[in-house]
Amino acid sequence: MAAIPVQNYTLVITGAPYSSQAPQTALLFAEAAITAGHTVDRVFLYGDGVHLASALVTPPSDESHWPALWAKFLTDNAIPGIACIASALRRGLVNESEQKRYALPASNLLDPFTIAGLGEWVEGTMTSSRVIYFHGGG
Amino acid sequence: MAAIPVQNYTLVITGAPYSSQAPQTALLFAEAAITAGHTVDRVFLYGDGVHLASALVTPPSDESHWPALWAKFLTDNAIPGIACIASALRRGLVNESEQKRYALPASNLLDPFTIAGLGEWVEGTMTSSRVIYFHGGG
Amino acid sequence: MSKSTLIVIDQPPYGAWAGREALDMAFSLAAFDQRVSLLFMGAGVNWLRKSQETSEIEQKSVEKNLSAAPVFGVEKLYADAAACDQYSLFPESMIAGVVITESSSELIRQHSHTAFAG
Amino acid sequence: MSKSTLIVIDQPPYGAWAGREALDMAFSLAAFDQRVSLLFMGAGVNWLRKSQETSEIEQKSVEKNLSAAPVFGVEKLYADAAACDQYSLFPESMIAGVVITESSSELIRQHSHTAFAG
Amino acid sequence: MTHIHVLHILNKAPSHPRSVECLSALMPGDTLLLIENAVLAVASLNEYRAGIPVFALAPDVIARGLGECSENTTLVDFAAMVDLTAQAQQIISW
Amino acid sequence: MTHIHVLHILNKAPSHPRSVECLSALMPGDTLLLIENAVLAVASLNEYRAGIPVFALAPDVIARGLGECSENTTLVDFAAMVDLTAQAQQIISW
Repeated sequence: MAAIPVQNYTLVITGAPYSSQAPQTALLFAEAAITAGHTVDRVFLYGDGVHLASALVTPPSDESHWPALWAKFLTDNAIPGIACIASALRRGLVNESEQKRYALPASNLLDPFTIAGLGEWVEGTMTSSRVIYFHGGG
Repeated sequence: MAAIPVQNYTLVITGAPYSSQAPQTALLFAEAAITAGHTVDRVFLYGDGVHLASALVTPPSDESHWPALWAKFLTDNAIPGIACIASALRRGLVNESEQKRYALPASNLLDPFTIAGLGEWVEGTMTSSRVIYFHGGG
Repeated sequence: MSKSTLIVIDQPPYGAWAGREALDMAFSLAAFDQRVSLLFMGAGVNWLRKSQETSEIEQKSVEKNLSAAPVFGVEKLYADAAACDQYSLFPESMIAGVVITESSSELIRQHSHTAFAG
Repeated sequence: MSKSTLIVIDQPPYGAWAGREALDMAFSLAAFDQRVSLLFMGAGVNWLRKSQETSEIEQKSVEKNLSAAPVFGVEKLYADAAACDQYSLFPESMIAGVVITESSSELIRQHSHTAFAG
Repeated sequence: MTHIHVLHILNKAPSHPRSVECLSALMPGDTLLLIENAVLAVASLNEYRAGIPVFALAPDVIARGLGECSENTTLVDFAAMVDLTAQAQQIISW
Repeated sequence: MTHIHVLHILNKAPSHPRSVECLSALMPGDTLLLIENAVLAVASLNEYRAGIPVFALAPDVIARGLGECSENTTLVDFAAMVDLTAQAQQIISW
């Protein structure tokens, strides 16, 4: 069997947790990729996927806490998790700087996620060897 | 032409703003219902529909602000707008009391929306003469 | 027609949450002593398959929730016959207590109120 | 195969936001001088119809956004031929500059990277 | 207005599985109201069951550039949509 | 492992329009990987284009009670899914 080339992945998640299976499939995929010796360049949250970066998600105690599980994985592996700013603002996900800029009553971005523009996704497509999308199932 | 019987509507919104058209169709419907002399008993947000009650939604300035438009309509017409608590907690929508109970860093519920259980929907089905659902379009 | 609700689930389990939340609607009606039944149609009939083992996708099995439906007062679980054929879902591969219906359209008319999973 | 991206929109306009956000992806690639084209297939071809008047649904017209695509550096707008037939979308009812493709499958293969609207 | 037994409100595009389910559930005495993405049916090659009145929400039709294609469909505004829901005995939101 | 030209990752149920689009886009040399709701294809009455290897993600198959029905489909775990994506020249997430 031929050796499997080592890849550097950009993962894009467009489905929300507790609406779609996308964040959970993406996490199990990302863990398997790291275990196999590949690297994950970045995880980009787009569209409804930005809800994964909410600090206020509170599932029932017998359901998986996907934002917390993702936050731990990103921290443990020093992988940037970036929510698209345009998607995030439309859907009510903001950090402290957006809170100030738009005079909002609170911020709700979960650490270590950050908020940035689509340029982060473009850069991912240019620098990584594989881009995989995890969409909502519909 | 026969006279149209006056109805008391419960509206249920299950599609999120900026993901589906459900909140905007529901608002234009609700305004037309009030104009025609009907009443709206309550508006119940369920599933992804709870995102309509977020105080942090910040659309671009040239796009309609559906949470703000809905909040104004509810206030002007003294109609209760209720987000389902189970849907809301899973999706990161919480009021101050849930913030305290779960030791969360912030709350993000937009006034005059409230958070309550599915019993509010059940009561709507029992007391109103018409229940209309506004789902995501898929 | 006495007041009764039909909750319709036409989306498969696990890929989305709308079905779970529709099930909660049915349980909630039953908890308030309202008449309610469930109809599974389209890809939604896959909720009814036996032997769902969900630990590897880290979700709760919907099979357990569904088997509790009669206990909580949900009157009937219906499955659309054509959809069962489409997904090779035969009586022996189905959880207990499901009623197969040849006409979902008639069933909807027999209930005063119908709500689809979002 | 030189690096190039095909953004695919197969959902109709206005009922969902995924298509708008896919368009933003195309504009963003173009802004960074990356090669990008758009493919409309399935119900997504309805993005391409002329005379969209959206003031009564209080959304911005996607027609205007799309007609700006060449200006922003998006290389081509493709429409799937079979989908245009399905939705009675004829050349005279379509915005200018759209290339009809008989094989969306071949088109996907001609691009090194494909991204669907979510 | 005529008596409406069941009013079916459909908001899904013709290719969506629930649209297919809705069209096959229509029976004589029913009325179909197309809103949002479902108004694309006026441009697509669907056949309706004969004798079912079909309405389409005008703001959605016009937004999609379909004002000229709606031959067998009556366009209604939100006020008329409200009237339809007030008159129907039963309403199903697909 | 054999060479993979295009790996198609499908996560939509068989009745979803994008599933139909995906299946009709398959060509010789391609590989199909079914995940999430798409694994229901192993129970439904679909026909695949001959000569296309079809894989299905085992955790999704087992969750849906379909472990016994997957005759023409090879079950893979997440590690094997990663291998498929690492070996494919081009990947399309439908």
